[in-house]
Parts: sequence; C-alpha cells; structure tokens
Amino acid sequence: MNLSDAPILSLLLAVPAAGALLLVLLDGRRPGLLKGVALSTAVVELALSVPLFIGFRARAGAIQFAEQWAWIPALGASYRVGIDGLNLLLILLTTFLTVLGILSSWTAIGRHLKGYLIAMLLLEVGMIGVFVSLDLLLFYVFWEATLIPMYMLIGVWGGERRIYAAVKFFLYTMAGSVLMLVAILVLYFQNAQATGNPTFDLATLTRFARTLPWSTQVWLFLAFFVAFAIKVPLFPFHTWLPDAHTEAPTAGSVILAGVLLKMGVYGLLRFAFPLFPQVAQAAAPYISVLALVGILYGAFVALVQPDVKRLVAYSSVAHLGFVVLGIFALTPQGLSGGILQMINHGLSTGALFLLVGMIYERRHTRQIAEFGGLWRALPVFSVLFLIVTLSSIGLPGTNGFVGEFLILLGAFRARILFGALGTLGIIFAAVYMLWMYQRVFFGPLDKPANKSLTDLCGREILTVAPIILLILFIGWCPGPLLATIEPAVQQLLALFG
Amino acid sequence: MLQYAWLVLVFPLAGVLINAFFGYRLGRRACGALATVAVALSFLWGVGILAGLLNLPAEAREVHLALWDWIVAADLHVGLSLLVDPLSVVMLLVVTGVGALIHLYSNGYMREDPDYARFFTYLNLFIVGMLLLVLADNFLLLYLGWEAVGLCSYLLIGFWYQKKSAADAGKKAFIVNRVGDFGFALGIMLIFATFGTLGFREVFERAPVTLQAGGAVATAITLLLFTGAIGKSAQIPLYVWLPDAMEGPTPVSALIHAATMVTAGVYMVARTHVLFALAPVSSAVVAAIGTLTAIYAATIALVQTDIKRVLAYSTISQLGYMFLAVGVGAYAAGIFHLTTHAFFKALLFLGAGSVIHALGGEQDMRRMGGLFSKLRVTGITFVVAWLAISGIPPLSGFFSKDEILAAAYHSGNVPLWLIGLITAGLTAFYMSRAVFLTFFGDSRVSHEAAHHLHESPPTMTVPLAVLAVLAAIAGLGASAFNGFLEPVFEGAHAAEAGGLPEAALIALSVLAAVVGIALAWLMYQRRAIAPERIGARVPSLHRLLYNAYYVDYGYQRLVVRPLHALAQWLARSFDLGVIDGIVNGVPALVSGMSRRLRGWQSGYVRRYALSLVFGVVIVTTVALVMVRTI
Amino acid sequence: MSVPVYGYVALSGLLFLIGAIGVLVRRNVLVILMCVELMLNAANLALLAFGSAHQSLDGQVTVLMVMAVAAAEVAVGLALIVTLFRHQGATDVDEVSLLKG
Amino acid sequence: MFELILFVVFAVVALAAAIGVVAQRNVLYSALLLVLNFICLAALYVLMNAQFVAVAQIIVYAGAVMVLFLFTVMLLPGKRIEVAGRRLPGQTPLAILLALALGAVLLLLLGGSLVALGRPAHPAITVGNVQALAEVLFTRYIWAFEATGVLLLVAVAGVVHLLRSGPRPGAPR
Repeated sequence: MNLSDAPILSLLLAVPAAGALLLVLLDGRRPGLLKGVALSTAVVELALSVPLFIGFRARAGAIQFAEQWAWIPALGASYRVGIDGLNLLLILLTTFLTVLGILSSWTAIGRHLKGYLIAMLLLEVGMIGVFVSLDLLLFYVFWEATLIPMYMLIGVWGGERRIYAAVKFFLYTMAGSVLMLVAILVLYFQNAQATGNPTFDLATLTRFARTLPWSTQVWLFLAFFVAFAIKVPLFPFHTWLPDAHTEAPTAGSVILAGVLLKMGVYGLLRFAFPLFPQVAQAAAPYISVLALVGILYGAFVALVQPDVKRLVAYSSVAHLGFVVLGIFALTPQGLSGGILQMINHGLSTGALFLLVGMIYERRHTRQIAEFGGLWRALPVFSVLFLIVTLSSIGLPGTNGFVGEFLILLGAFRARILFGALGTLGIIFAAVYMLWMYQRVFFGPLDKPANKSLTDLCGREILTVAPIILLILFIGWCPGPLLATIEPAVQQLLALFG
Repeated sequence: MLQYAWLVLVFPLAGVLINAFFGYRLGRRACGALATVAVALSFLWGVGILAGLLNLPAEAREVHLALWDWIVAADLHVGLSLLVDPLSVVMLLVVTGVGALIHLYSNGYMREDPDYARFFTYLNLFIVGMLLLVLADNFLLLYLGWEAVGLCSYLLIGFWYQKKSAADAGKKAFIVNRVGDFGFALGIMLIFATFGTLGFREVFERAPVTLQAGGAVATAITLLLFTGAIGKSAQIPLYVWLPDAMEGPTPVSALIHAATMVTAGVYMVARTHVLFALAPVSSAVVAAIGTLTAIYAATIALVQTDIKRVLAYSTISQLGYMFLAVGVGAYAAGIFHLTTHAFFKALLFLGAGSVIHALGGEQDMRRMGGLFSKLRVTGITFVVAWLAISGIPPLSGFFSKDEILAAAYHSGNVPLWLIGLITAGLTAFYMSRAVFLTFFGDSRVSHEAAHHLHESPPTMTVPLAVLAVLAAIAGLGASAFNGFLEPVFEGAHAAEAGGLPEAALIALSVLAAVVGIALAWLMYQRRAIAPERIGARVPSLHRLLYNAYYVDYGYQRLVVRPLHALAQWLARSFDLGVIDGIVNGVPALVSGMSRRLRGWQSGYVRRYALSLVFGVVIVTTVALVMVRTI
Repeated sequence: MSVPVYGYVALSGLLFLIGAIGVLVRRNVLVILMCVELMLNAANLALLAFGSAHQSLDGQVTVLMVMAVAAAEVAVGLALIVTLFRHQGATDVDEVSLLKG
Repeated sequence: MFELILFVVFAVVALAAAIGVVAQRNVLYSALLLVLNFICLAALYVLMNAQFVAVAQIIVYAGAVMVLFLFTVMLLPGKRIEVAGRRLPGQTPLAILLALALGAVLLLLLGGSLVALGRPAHPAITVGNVQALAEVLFTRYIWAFEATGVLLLVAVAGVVHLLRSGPRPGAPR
C-alpha cells in the first residue's frame, strides 16, 4: 500500500485522544502508570508523524495525505485534512515537543497528575487538528479546542498568579477568535448566497474570496489578522504572553511558545494569505512595521526583566516579530525563513523553557538576581543553556541563524530599510540574552542556596539533548527542511504574482 | 592532496568533541596534548596544502571545494564550500602554526587551572572557527567563521567567569562585535541583492560588470563590509572591547586578540579587494580609519602601566597599520604585516604571559624591573620581539612596516605616510618603555613575588624560542611572500609615484624607530628625563591618555545608559502601564459595570419577584404604546 | 340581567394584583405560596369569563388543567418548604439568600 | 338582577378574603381566608354556568389543597406569625406601586375591548353541560388530559423523594 494513502492524519488525531480516554479510565493514584501511558502515547504519536516526513513528496507541491469525509452535511462542513510544506514541519514539531513536555513534567507536577496528562494529550489533539484542517469550520473548532486544555494547564498547574494569567490568556485569545469566527461566517454566507452551495472548504472559499468587493476583503482580512496577530503575538497584542508564560508550568510554556504561537503565523499563511492575497500585499508594509516594532520593543523590554521566564517570553515577542517580518516580506527567502524560523523558535525557546523549568524545580525561583555563578555548580546545565542561548541569538552554526538570515535577506530585498532595522534586532538579541546568561551563570557562586544544587540527571539531559542535536543539525544542514518548505513557498508566492 | 583540504578542519573539530565530552576523564596532560596535536596536525596538513598549491601553475592556484549545500532557498544557494588559494593558505598556516605554538604554551600556562578541558575545548573550537573563516568560499560561510571566532573570543575572555570583570569583558566584546557584524550582515545582504549570489568567485567575476566603479552601491557594500572589519579588528570607533579582552588568559590574548582573530578584518578587506578596488571612497575611508587608529592607540599605549594593556593598544595600533596598507591598495603588504605581526605580537604576549606567570599574576609594570637576568629565555625572546615591532632591521617588523609606509607614501597620500611614520616612532617608544620597565633597571618586584621568581617550564619557553626565530627572520622572505600572493591581488598594485627615493623612506622609518627607542632609553633607563615630570607638567593630557580618551566612559554615558533607561521605561511604564493598561482596562470597565449591576442579584427572592413584575409592567407598557401607535 | 364579562375580568384582575402584592410583600413562604394560588385562581376566573363570553368550553377545560397543575404545584411547593425548613430552619424567604451575587 | 346582586356579594367577599390573606399576619388565618376566597370563586363559577368546574374547585382547592396547607402550617414548628424584622427597604411601597401600575396599564390596554365584548348572548345554553365538557375533554384534549395525569404522578414521586431524603427534623445541621 502506498504510504500516502494511509490515514495517518486521522490516526494522529485519534491516538492522543485515545490515550487521553485511556487515562480517564485509569486509577489516578498510580502516577507511574499514568506517566507511562501518557509518554508512550506521545512517543507513538511522534513515531506516527515520522512517516509523514518520509512519505512527503517535496516536489509534488500539492496537498498530500489528504482525507475527506462529510461532517455536518447540512452546513456543508466537512472533515478535510491534509499536509503540505506549510504544516508538515509544524506537525513534527508538535509531536516532538509534546514528548519532551511530558518528559519534563516527570517530577514537576505534584497534584492532579492524571488531569494534567489528559490536558497535555488533548492539547496535542487540538494542535494537530489546527495544523491539518483544510475546512474553516473544522479549523475553528480545533483552534478553540486548544484553548481549553491550555487554560487548564495554566490555571490549575500554574504559578502564583495563575488565575489572572489563565483568564487573560483565554479572554484575549477568545476575543480574537470571535472576530475570526465572524469573518468565517461572513465568508460562508456570502459564498452560500452567491453560489447556492454552502461550504466551509478552504479551496472553494479561496476561489470565492477573490470575487468579493475590496472593502469586504479588507474587513475580513483584518478580522483574520487580529485573531492571528493576538496568537502570534504581534506588538501591541503581546501582553498576555509574558503572564501566560510566567505562570504556566514548564511543559505548558514549552507547548505555548513552541507550538501555540506558531498557530498564529500558520493561520496567516494558510488562511489570511490565500483568501485575501491582495489585501495581504497591501497591508504588508504596515504589518512589517508592527513586526519591526515588536522585534526592537521585545528586545528592549526583555533586557530589564528580572524573571528569566518573562525575559524569554519577551524574547519570543521579538522572535515572532522576525517571523512575521519574514513572511510579510513576501519574498522567497523571507517566506522560507519565516516558516523555518517558526520551527527554530519552537526548538530553541522550547529548550529555554525546559531548562528554566529544571532550575526552577531545584531552586523554586526564576529571579535572575537569585542566581549567579551557576556554572560552577551546574556545568552540564550551563553548557546546554549556552548552546540554546546562542541558538536564540542566531549565532551562525545554530538553527537560529539560518532562519534569521533568510528572513532578513528576504526583508532586505523587499524593503532595504526594514531589513536593516530587523538586523539591528540581532544586536539587541545578543545584548539581552548574554546579559541574562552572564548574570545567571557567571560571576561568583555566592548565594548559599545555589551551592548545593545538583547537576542535571539523565532524564533531564535526555529531554534537552534531542533539541540541542536538532539545533546544530538545522544550523549546518537545513537542506531537508528548506526543501520541504520550498513548494509551499512557491505556492504562496504564486498568489502574489 | 588539495581535495582533502577540509581535513584541516577535522583535526581540531575532533579535538573539540573529544575534549568536550571526555576532557576531564582524559586527564590534564592527555587533554592538553590532544588539543595541541590536533592543531599541529592541521598545521602539517596545511603545509601539505601549501606544497600542493605550489605544484600548480601560479594562475591555477585557486581551488574551490564544495562539501555540501548549506542554505538553499529559491535563488539563494549557499554551499558549505572552501576556497584554497595563496591568501587562504597563508592565513591557514599563520592560524595553525601560531595556534599550535600557543596551544603548546598553554599546556604550561594553564598547568594549575582546574578547568583545563574547557579551556582546550574552546581553544580548539576557535581554531575550527578561524579556519572556516579563512577557508570560506562565500560571504555567508565567512560570516559563520566570523561569528564562531567571536563566540570563542567571548567564551575565552570570560574564561575565568567567576571574575565579574572577565564576564563583563566577554559580553562587551561580543556585543561590540555584533555592532560591527550588523554592518557586515547588511553588506552581505546588499551583495546578494546586487549580485544574486554570495560565492566569492561569482561575485568577484561579476563585480566589474555589475558595479559601477566608484558608484553608490559599490561604496555602500564595501563600507558595510568594512564596518564588520572595524568591529572585529578593533578600529575606531569600535576598538573598546579589545583592551578589556585582556581579562582572558594570556595565551588567549596572544592567539585570538593579537595574532589571528583580530586580523580577520584585514583578511576580509584583502579578500574582497576586488570590491574595494571599485570603491575608491571606501578604500580612502579604510586607510584613514586605519591610520587614525594607529596613532590614536599608540598615544594611549604611551602611558599605560599594565603590560597587557600596552600590548593590547599596540595591537590596535598595528591593526591600524594593516588597514592603512589595504586601504592604499597594498594588500600583500597588509597581509605580510599581518603575518609578521602574528609572530612578534604573539611572542610579546606570550613573553608577557611568562613574566606574569613568573611573578604570580602581577601585571603592573611599575612593580617589575630587572627581570632580564632572572628570566633568560623570556627576556631574550622578548627583546627580539621588541626590536621586531619597533622596526629595527633586519628583523621582520622592519620589512613589513616599511613596505606599508612606502606604499602609503607612493599612494600619494603624504599625510597618511607622515602619521604612519610618527606612529612608528611612538611604537618604538612605548615598546621600549615596556621593555625597560619590565626587564631592565632596578627590580621593583615585591619581596613576596621575588621569592617565587622562576623561569617558565619548557612547554612555555619552546614556543617563545620558535616564535622569536620566526619574528627575527620572517622579513627575509618578503619578496617570496609577495610573489606567492601575487595571483590573488593581481591588478591591485599601489602606483609607484615619484618623490623621495626608496632608500630615504627606509632611512626615515629606521630613524623614527631609533629616536623612539633612544627617547625611551633616556627616560626609563638612564632616567635622564623623568617621565613623572612630564606627566606632572601636563596632568590633564596624561589623564586623558591614561583613561584612553574617556571613550569607554562616553559610551557608557551616551549609549549604554540611555538605552538601558529606555528599556526600563518601556518595560515598567509603557508595557505594563499603557499597553497592558489598555488590555486590563477593558475587562475592568466591564467588571465595574457588572459590580453595579450585581446589586440586583441580592439573593432575596422577593427582590427577584419585584424585578419580574417590573419587567412585566415594562413589557405591557411597550405593548400598550405599540397598540396605541398602530 | 346577567353580569357583563368585564365585571368578572375586573374582579379577576383585582384578585391577581392582590395576589401579586402578597407575593412581593410577605416573607412567610407559606403565605407566598397561598398568594400564588390566589393569582392562579384569578386567572381561572378570567379564563372562565372569556370562555362563557365566546360560548366555548375550552376555557373550562383549561381551568381544569390549571387546577391539576396547581394541585401538583402546591404539593411540590409544600414539600420544598418542608425541606427548606429542615435545612435552614426558616420559613422566611429573606433568610434564604444563597443566590446572592 | 338577582344574578348581579349575587355577583357583587361574592365578588366583595372574595376581594375582602384575598386582602385578608395578604394582610393577615397569622398564617393559619391566612389559610382559612384563602378557603373563603376559593368558595366565593366557586360560587361565581356557578353563576357563569360552569358547574363542573365549580365543584372541582371546591373539591380540589377548598378540600385537598387547603388541607395540605393547613397540615403544613401545623407541622412546621416555631413562629407561625411573621415578626417584623429585617425588611427589604422600599419593598412594600414599590410592590403596591408596581401592582397599581400594572393594573392601570392592563386597564388601558384591554379595557376598551372588554367593554366591547359585552355580555354572553345566551348564558344558559350549552356551556356548563357536563356531558359536553366531558366530550371535549376526552376527545380534543385527551393528550393534554393524560399529560396532566402524568404531571400529577411525577409531582407525587417528586414530593415523596423530597421528603424522604435530606436530614431528619432536629438532626444537626
């Protein structure tokens, strides 16, 4: 049987759901069993996603592994999934980070472990669903479905101000998604009225959207854009992020930074661009300015954050600014770099959060002022942190450089000034990350509480090591990834003529 | 042979991996030996490459080795590919040769340090980065090596990370370099936007056609590239990181911050000479900045009391010379000076390291003196290096410096030459001062340190001796060197203008050196002129020079603090106040309204019933109004 | 001379309003329940009056239904009151304000 | 004429009893006044030729419902008389005001059409015939009738459940 005929995508959705169901039925007082089941589910899921990469034909360009069933025939909504260069890597990133997320929660979660693991697996279902959906209603359902487990993860297993952060996260994202829902419905009804054939199918609606009057297109684009920009988050919609990140448990932060933010960019690429290419093109300069402001602003604000997690959160604002700058350059390098940088950011920031989580588990604080000279106590940890830091500041030889360089090159070719200002951002990235690194790891080991810290154990190293390997691999051989992205980029570029 | 040139990278890379994972298990000796051998093997392999290159006819000495595709996106194709030509081989040999010697030296110098494995890992990693830099066949790979050595520099400056000043210096070096890299990166992008490729061969082939000579694009590209060079090679205004970089272990200062990494900027300008040839304005800027830096740093070096700081400012000054050379089109002379400088400056640093080592960490020249008799090998080799850098014939520095001054003179820019000449005198002066204060005169060594005074072990003195020989005789190979580099820089010759004859120029430069030495001898050896008196005569000038023109202070005040204050304001007031204020304001408004409405939800059933009746009255009234109006 | 329909309806309205006032002002749940019965009966009266005015039996049928429902309501309501009393020891509605926002 | 007098008498008594129900502070008296009100209404039903309904009214309300009320009043110990305690401010005046407003609005809304409705043309003919009522009830309204039965059944079950569960009287709360 041909690999691309297997219903892998449905399996990807079903496996974590089944795992979650199994967890529901298990005895909540046996943490070992629960963790074992959750981890094996995630690993199976990861193993299932690998054939996607192997079976994917980069040159084919079209949607692959497609599946379609009627879902709500009366509404014209269908279960329509498939992958192309745009979402393949994001799916891999999701399955990969979920495994690491569960591994990282091995000892960190004290209460309601069962609920926690169920939430993680359901979150995975939602994320995969978002990435594979090719039907607007299906997409919307999955999009909202990711909110609930994440809300739980922050609100139940979070830090001091978890309720505030969770509610803010939920309401902020919800506000955006409601706009998107309105836009989807407008599109749906306009199409139904015009053609008499109600459908939520993306391809059909894409063809239809071109025929709408310009002002309608602008409004609809804006609605989609705001929803996605909040998720990204693009300046000035970013303030939910530091709170959510700071309060979320480690795995929550990893998934949030690694995957959930990418849903915003993915949404722009998958929906906003093809549906309203002309508007996107016209809006590109303005949105690029927002992205640039985000890059510099995120860097500045990150500089003075006293809390490591908050610092990383603001660095995410800057990094996602890079991504948006890249994709709105609407040039081949910019788009390739933007898509690649999504993966890169997922890896490096995910790793940063994992590492911060490990030190938090030991010291129960994330205040930079509480650390200092940690290299003496935790050499392995420090080296791993260093590599991830370097990836985050885009040092050549790490994945961050490839992405950032392509983005900046793309932006530069579109508008020289934007490229130049974006490049300025890499200076600031070095400033805030290295300063933080210096304050945490260098200097004398003078705090008594830090002296007795133990270095990473095998499981923890195992959690971070795969990311480190990927960081270096993508830094030196991004070829396979870029080749996967290429056809999607070409298709996007074809939209803009 | 040549197609296996990439093996030079593999040896140190293997050293990195082995030492990183097993360094401490191998033990101190094995770890250091492994690192040294790795670099030595690279050097030997480099010699083999040189032999292979020499076997080829002069015009064919340019081999491109494509290893694998690195970044491919649409029309961007960047390969991980190496370029072997005379220029890169010279750099390769300097890096691995001096590198191997310094590795050997480090075995002795770092004998006491518990973190030896980390040290040698970094050092080997640096060699890898530097080799990538000099062997790169395209701008992006050059940039990769560029950043990689920057990283190693950062790590090695901050090697003793528990010292705050060291960690600070490392960070400063990295960030200041990033400012330069900002320009470099933009330059690369502009090159791609202009040529559609980043490969050296393609760019240089197309440049004369695509670029208009003296045009804005050519000038912009070259100036941007030069910005990168300014950062890496510590020129005005981005030199501030190099003096602080002396916080690192002395072998690091010798290898990275004197002999190799800081010369990467010169290498880059030489490598892209085709572009600079098309941008006379940029070349003039390069020469001007180089000259200015040369004399500027030399004046600062006059009054420094820390021996490593003297050497650091001297390095900046000598780098200025190299830029002067490449700025006036004397690329071979620049590279030649780069090479000889690598020998004698590494030697000076290693000698200084040996002194510091012998004195148990003392770096202040005011507490040295009379060490020549105690530290024989160090003393003799240091004297050789001193004479070489001062430009006394027939030592190497004389040849290379003289070539540069001659080129500057012949380029028709007499002021540049004159400043260069004065700088030569200043150089001779401050180096002599350092030598006299350190090795001659009365001992001002503290009693404690004098007790432990000892010559360094052979692992440290052997490299000194080898380098001393090289520093002494390298000048003799000047014409062979130039001939070897000829094919790379073909067509880029400084015009031979009239004016003073060659001999007169030589005489003048030697005279400057002799005057400098003599003055220092009078002041610091004979004490005929008390330096303190001069300092007291113009205290403000002395303070100005001693504090390096307060540039660091100025940067701190004008750049660092305002930016930091801005960041604070953005984070505290703007982000939490304005943006988050709006975000939190909307729900606050809603909840404020609902708090008022909540009064109705009193929990009293009868109140609810009352509301219900009220609602009925309203509805019926509306019905009534509607009935009446219809 | 027969009584005009509006007489019955007016009486029904007055009874309804008295019942409503009772529900609103009294605090004893039992009395409130009685007032509700009063209102139901007022409605029944109106139903019958309209039914006879239109010569229709539907009014009477509806009243019968209402009676059944009222009986059920009284039964359940009293049971609730008893339960409430067991839990809260109160027959005063103002003492039961758990729904306070 | 005789009919009118009867109407007025019963109406006045019914109103007085209703006011008594609301105004009386003793719950027991309220219950008894409610019975009086029900009986008056039954009499008025007879005037409208709805004899069956009137009988049902007596049996169901004055009989069953009232007995339930009285039992409950007796069963619940403690204060049968409302004490003036904590009051909701303005509840009583507002209630009366709203009731008057409602009455006024209803009057304005319906008054005209009610007068236009006039008197029943032939008050004593078919309406009030028990047989006719039964015919309608068991043909057209059979489903409603059955549903009412089910409702009563459910109510019985509910009441039984309510009173069986929960803490016994006097149990610690």
